[in-house]
Amino acid sequence: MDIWFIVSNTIVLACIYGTLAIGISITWSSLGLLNLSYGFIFAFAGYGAWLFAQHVSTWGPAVLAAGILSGALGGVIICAVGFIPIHDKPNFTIRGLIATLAINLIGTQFLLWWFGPRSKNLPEIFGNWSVSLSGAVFTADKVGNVATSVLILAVVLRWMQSSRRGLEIRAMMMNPHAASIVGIGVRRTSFYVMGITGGLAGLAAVLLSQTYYISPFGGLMPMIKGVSIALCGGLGSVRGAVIAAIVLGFNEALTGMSIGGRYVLVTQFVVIIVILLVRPRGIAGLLDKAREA
Amino acid sequence: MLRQISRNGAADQGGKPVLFSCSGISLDLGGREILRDINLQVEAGEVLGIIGPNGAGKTSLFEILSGRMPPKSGTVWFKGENVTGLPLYSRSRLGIGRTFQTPVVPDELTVGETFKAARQAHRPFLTKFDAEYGADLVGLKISEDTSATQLETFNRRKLLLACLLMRRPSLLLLDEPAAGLINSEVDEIDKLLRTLAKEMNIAILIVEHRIELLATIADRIVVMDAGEVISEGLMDEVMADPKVHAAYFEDFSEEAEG
Amino acid sequence: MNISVSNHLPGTPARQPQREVLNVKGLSAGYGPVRVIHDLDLVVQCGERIGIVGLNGHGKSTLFYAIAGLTGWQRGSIKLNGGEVGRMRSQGPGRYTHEIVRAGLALIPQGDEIFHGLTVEEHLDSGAYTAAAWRDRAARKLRILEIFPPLRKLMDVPVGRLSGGERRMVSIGRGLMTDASLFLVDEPSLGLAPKIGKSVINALMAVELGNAAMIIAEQNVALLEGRVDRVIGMHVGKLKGEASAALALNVYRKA
Amino acid sequence: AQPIVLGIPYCQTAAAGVADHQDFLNGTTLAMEEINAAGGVLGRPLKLFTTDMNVLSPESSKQALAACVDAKVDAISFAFTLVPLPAMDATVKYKCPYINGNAQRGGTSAVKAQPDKYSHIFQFCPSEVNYGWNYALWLEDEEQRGVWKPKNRKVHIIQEQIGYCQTISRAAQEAIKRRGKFEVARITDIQYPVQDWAPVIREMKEVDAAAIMVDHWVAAEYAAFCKQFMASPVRDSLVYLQYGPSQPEFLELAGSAANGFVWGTTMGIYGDERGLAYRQKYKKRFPGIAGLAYTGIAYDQTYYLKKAWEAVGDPRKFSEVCDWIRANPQRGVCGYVDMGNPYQEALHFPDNGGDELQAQKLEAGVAQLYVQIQGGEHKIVYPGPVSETKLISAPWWS
Amino acid sequence: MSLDSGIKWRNPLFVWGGKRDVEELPTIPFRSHQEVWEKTRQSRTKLNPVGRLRYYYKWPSHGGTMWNRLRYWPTRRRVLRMPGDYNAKTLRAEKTIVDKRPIWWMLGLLALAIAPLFTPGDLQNTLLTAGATFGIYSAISLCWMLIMGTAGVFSLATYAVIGTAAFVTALLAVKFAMPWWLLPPIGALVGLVFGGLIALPATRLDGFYYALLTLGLNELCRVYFVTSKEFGSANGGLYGARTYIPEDWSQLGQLLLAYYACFGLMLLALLLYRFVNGRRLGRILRMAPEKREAFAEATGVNFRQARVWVFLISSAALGFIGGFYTSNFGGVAFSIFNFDTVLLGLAMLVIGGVGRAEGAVVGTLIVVFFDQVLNTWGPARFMIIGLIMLLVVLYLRNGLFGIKAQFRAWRDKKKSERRSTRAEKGGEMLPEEATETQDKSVIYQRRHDKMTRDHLKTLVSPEIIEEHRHSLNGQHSEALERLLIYFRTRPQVEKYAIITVERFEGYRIVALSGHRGVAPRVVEDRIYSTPDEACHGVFMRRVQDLLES
Ligand SMILES: Nc1ncnc2c1ncn2[C@@H]1O[C@H](COP(=O)(O)OP(=O)(O)OP(=O)(O)O)[C@@H](O)[C@H]1O
Ligand SMILES: Nc1ncnc2c1ncn2[C@@H]1O[C@H](COP(=O)(O)OP(=O)(O)OP(=O)(O)O)[C@@H](O)[C@H]1O
Ligand SMILES: [Mg+2]
Ligand SMILES: [Mg+2]
Repeated sequence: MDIWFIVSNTIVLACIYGTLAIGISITWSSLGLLNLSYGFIFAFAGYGAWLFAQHVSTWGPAVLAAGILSGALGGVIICAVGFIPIHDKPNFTIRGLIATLAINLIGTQFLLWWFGPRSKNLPEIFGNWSVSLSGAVFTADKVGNVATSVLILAVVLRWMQSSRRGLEIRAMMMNPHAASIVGIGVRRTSFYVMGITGGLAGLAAVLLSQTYYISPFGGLMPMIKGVSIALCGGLGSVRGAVIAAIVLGFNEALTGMSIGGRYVLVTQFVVIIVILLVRPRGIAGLLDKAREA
Repeated sequence: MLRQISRNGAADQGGKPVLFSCSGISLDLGGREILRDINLQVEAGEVLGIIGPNGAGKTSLFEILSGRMPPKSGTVWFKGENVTGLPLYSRSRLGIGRTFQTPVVPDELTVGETFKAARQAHRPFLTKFDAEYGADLVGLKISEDTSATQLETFNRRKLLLACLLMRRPSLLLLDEPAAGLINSEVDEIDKLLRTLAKEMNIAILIVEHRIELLATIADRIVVMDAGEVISEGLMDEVMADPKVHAAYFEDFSEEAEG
Repeated sequence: MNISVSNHLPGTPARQPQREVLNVKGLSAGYGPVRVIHDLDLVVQCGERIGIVGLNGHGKSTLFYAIAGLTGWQRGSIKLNGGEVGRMRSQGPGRYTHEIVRAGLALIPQGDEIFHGLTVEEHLDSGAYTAAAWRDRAARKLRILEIFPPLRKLMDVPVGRLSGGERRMVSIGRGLMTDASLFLVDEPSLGLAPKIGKSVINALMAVELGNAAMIIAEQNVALLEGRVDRVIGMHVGKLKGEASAALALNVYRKA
Repeated sequence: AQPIVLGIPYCQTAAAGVADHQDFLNGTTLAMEEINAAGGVLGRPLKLFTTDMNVLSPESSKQALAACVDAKVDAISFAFTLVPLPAMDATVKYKCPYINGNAQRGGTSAVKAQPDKYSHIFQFCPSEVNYGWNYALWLEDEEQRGVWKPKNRKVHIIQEQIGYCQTISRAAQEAIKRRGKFEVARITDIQYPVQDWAPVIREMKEVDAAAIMVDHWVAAEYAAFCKQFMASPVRDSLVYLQYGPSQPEFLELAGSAANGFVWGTTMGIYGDERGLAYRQKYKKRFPGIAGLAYTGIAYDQTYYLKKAWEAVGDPRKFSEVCDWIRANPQRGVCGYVDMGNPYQEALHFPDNGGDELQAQKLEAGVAQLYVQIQGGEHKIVYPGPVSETKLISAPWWS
Repeated sequence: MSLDSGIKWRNPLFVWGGKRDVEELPTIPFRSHQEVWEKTRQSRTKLNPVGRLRYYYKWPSHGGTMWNRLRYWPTRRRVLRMPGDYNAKTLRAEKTIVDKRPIWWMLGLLALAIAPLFTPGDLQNTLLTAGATFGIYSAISLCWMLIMGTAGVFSLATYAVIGTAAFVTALLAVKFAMPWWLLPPIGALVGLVFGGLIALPATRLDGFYYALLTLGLNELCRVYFVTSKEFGSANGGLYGARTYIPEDWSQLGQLLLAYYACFGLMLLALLLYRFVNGRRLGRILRMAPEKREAFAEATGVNFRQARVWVFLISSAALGFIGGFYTSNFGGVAFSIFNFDTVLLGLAMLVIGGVGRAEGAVVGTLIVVFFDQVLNTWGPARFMIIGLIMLLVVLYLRNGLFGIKAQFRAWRDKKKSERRSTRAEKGGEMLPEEATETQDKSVIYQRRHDKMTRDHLKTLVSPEIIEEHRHSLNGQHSEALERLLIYFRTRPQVEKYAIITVERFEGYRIVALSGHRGVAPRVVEDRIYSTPDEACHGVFMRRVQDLLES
């Protein structure tokens, strides 16, 4: 078996999964919201980018930006509709879950009704070339995915590290109670957070538009994957999410290579279940102080 | 008499048998040492008060004594048996009652249903009269249809106490029973604890920040600080202990220094 | 034995009638079903430094939290700089806290209210909430470092690794980063060795108040003795000694 | 006059099938408008009764048919449901003509097993098994015609796991074995959703078969496959995809990467004059990319019903209408539909020897169409009489 | 009160040559009670009668016990809880139906039972088909509610259990031509096994992690059944099992049979819900919701075991439903494992209100109605379902059936807020307390007491304290005398006493406990050197207490 092939595939998949999961993880850790309307944001951003490409410009980076922006817009809408009214009500976590699910239901049906059932395609953002590395062939979008997601994740993490808004978000992530004491408004910050995570979803939507084409229900699978990885990594831990993304990416690459692609889903869920049974609070559940679920 | 109990928990010659004891309890949480080598013993009808500054590990100790947390090392003895491995519910079945610092009640039940559930918590199931007995004992006079969440602090505490007392436990672990209560309610607790300890011969371990309450009811005081027992004895004795001053009444020690 | 008369007594040269920084009227507050503060009144003039003493669990922290809108519920009026902040009924803790903080409150809480992953420097930055404070945060940090020299070496260390005393310093420093008009300091000496406790108190005393005021809650009365303008006792959610200045608590405390 | 009501359960909200059903509705609408413009049926206007149907869910399918029954429709015509039996059961007492464009032998064998109960159920297309059976035949024909020169005798089958794909794969293996010209070199299992085709393509290269059959069903994933395949193709292989690429979005999604791939459908608009004329008509009414299959099937189904009603004279005489349908085949834009057999299913052309439902000549059955994407457009390349062009070499052929 | 008011008091001891050498000293002016009283009465706040109104209809007690005799067979439980009482004001005997839910249930079930007779002809098929679906799904919701509501575990494996049971039974039915009535029991067996499987992690994982695990399980089942060769037939599902519906019945007859069979299934599920939720197991579980098990644990409840039990019971029931599903539809499709199915199921639970049977039933009714009956509406109906769900979680505390309680809570909160704005400071009862007090005269007593104290507080001044310090006994000024009289009439509980620590050397102040046998409490650390000083200390404490009250 070809180790290099597995490794390279793992990297590609881990990047995809990481992009999917980290938004969910950040949302959870700073807002305590398990955002199940992620699928809707994903599709919404995709359609935003598609509209942009149809009507304005098909220049790759511009489309990417349009996707990120519309994702951020989607996130802000979710925040206004599904987070602000309930964040201080009792049983918030379950409410938030149901509310975002409901938004997801409404939103996807709306998109289906508005844009019709046909999947949409985005222009090739990274061109149409490929490189071959000792047997493994990487298409432009794969290389682009890896490069962009690593880059954007680095930028987001860096921004969270050094700017004032980032400081606020991180502070809220670590201790929301203390955050309010130093004057960080949960509501205001939540808009930033949802905007950013929405933007990450948008980024994922555009990057993955070659695999998960843009369709109203196209966000469901990414959402299930993202939530699984975020939970598996331990809710609230970005580090855990990254580890989980790598583990699951590796699992998928290995399964695809060894026992066949049809078992990918099976092994994936088996791995998730085993991880949860061994570590009931996810991979990083104990590394970081986990918030009560 | 109280001094006569030897430190390792066995019955001393002539003294009453030790009902409940622990030895060498230590605990680590989150990589931090919370408790270090705690030894305690109580006999039937004795009231043992535990005081200590916030974060001294009193509640953590109770978690271990009641079986909600396993200790890193050490053993807990009850009626001569090693109960270290038993979870709270089986200790409760043996006759150890425990109350909590926060006044917990079942959110979804009414008072009546709570009593019913507690009566039927395990075999033998009790009758309505046992529940009434428990409620009378603590003086809980609340309509059965009231939702438990509507109760205020004192009645919340009483509700749990009533549920425990109807099984006639032989040991009670009370974590800050008077926290958040006003003076007259503290007096009521005071009276209740006396009745339980002196008339019903229940051993009571009580954590309390209200020294005045402990001063009147506790037979013996244990002072904890930073996970260790720093002093033990009668109220006056421990109050005189300079270590206690240093840990608990810093102002005194300041005065002593300056 | 003589009644030590505080400077508010009629007959002694009273302070100039001054702006009220804080005016609490009929405040009750609690957590869910628990009512911790009962119908409490408190007036703080600017430039004042007030001590609140009382036993564990009698509601000192809760009073502070209530002012900051962090209790489960609260009723009554709280005026900060003349603006009503208590009216913002807290529907759950912390909903309006940031607005109150922006209205000029600096709360230095009692427990480990820190962001364990942030470094000391970031932590101090996080206290500089207002835009003005953020802009000259460098200067402010220098000022904090003057008050707490030990922090100098620790600027890049995550706060979660610091010892209790250092955490307190960081936490207090964070509170002093803004130009608040009301500082609420909850048990600054708690969990600190007496010596550090003392130096923390000294630091607090060294803050020039100007138009601001400061309330310090302490179990350790000795630390405050004679260094604050007033000492108020707190018992079961009510203030003692505030009712009449002539009966200030130190009448009884002081032997 | 009182309108004649045609019940169209069509999928509007589910995660699958919405695009096909939209095509179907468009085709029916076009037919209805034409008929009404020409004076209706028996002097009565034709009206559509539409209702939502989730093609994946038995409850919903049943419900949609029940709604049609309640609306007292004169016939039911729709594209497909993935759970045919509950849907059929909902109408067995009402027994109005029930014509669907399902391509599933599962449904028609139930008709054969219980002819009385399901006497009103007609399947307008040949069943999916023909994809498999015909595949071997087609390979041989293409080899004979000479554009494609197989480098070896190997066939590599990539199969998805749902029943539909499994049936096709099984039929293909059987036919290849029976005809003996090629051999199945490997069968690779995949599972929807396919995140990454790289391992599959890698395996294709490893096998290096002359013919590759990708037996899947999702247009979007086919498009992704085409892109990845183009990045590192298996030289000189003839790559056949299942029905999925017929969906209009496929061309949009795959773009130029789709050129050279071949796909098939058991029923679609022919490339002959009549078919092309219909395509023109359809394009005028519904601009944009037109689907190749259900747009025509729907049109033919409606006209078939119209003829039946006119012949019988009263649409409410359900059994007579059904009898007429059984007895009278129709040649439409998608071929010659003859459902007068126990399965009540259209005959398949060419004869691949799989079962008794095979037509010997073109004008006796529905030709299975093989379509190659040439220059960004679907071109029918097989079978000869109805094809538009010939197979041309794919970009990855030398 | 200023000292310059010119009012003086005459020292009565002056003539005997007491310590004082002045005959007259300035004193505070006398202030009449009346004045204070009037001022208090001037308060503009509206005073309502204290206490909460009861919103129950009072039935006159007719003396008979007719309704009381009705009992649920075979229990000794009465059908309606109707405690009788005497009206405190009118002293008339009256009784109240405390819990009217049985009446509503009976009416609702009756309506469902006769509903088929009233379906309009042109919706008969639609409504009856949807009715059967409703019956099955409400049974499912009820069993799911046992886990979500009663046990409080967020499990998403419900449809996995049903689907597995349905597929297994369908396979057996197709392979071995089993009669339809064997399918539900077999399904129950399958469900039991499955229940055991998902119960074990439930004792270890919590919250969303368990939800994820069960969702993963659901996906695993979907993948398995979709791909497995036995189950993955070409029909999009496994069909061909025999159903209980005779082939030769008329359409209406078949539909009615299916409707009533599913209705019966729902009744069974209701019975099960009642027997689990309303009896020991349910009470224990509701006592120990996830993460708040402390109370139950302390009273000796083994909640882990209880959770395993409820999983086993409800999974067996779900398996039964799965078997029934097969024999109703003649098979089962893979869509049962779809995320949409789970989502709609969740909507059914949430809309009605988690933790109550009526919530499950009505929530299911609403969702099934929109999903199945209004299917000509297209996508709009899902948007409506989503919108209802959203509004419910945004604005309702616990679904539609929580509205009543929520409204009452809101009304009570508003009331007590209004009360708290007019609760004057001091010893008057806290508003919450006042509403709970049975003996309303206590409230007025306290009000009076408070007014007295308000008045007395105005009398306290440094001069009076000084006066008391100088002369503990003897005649005092009017003001001081009033204070002392008030102090003397206080009850025992609040009284202070002086104890001698050391004769002639040290005295301490203690507080009497007011309970026989309960020792006095030491209230301060100070030791006074003379009894007089101690006396004054007591006085000071009382003054302070007064000022703080
Ligand atoms: N899970 C945990 N992880 C890390 N530290 C913990 C954990 N639980 C408790 N602690 C720490 O253990 C110490 C002792 O806590 P404990 O609750 O026993 O104190 P306590 O004596 O009961 O205080 P109080 O009087 O405030 O109730 C505290 O410093 C607390 O921060
Ligand atoms: N979050 C909370 N939820 C419920 N009750 C609380 C909460 N915080 C505090 N309390 C209760 O409120 C009462 C007053 O607590 P508070 O912390 O204000 O007292 P304190 O005077 O600051 O005491 P300490 O000297 O220990 O700091 C205590 O009885 C405590 O149990
Ligand atoms: Mg504690
Ligand atoms: Mg405090």
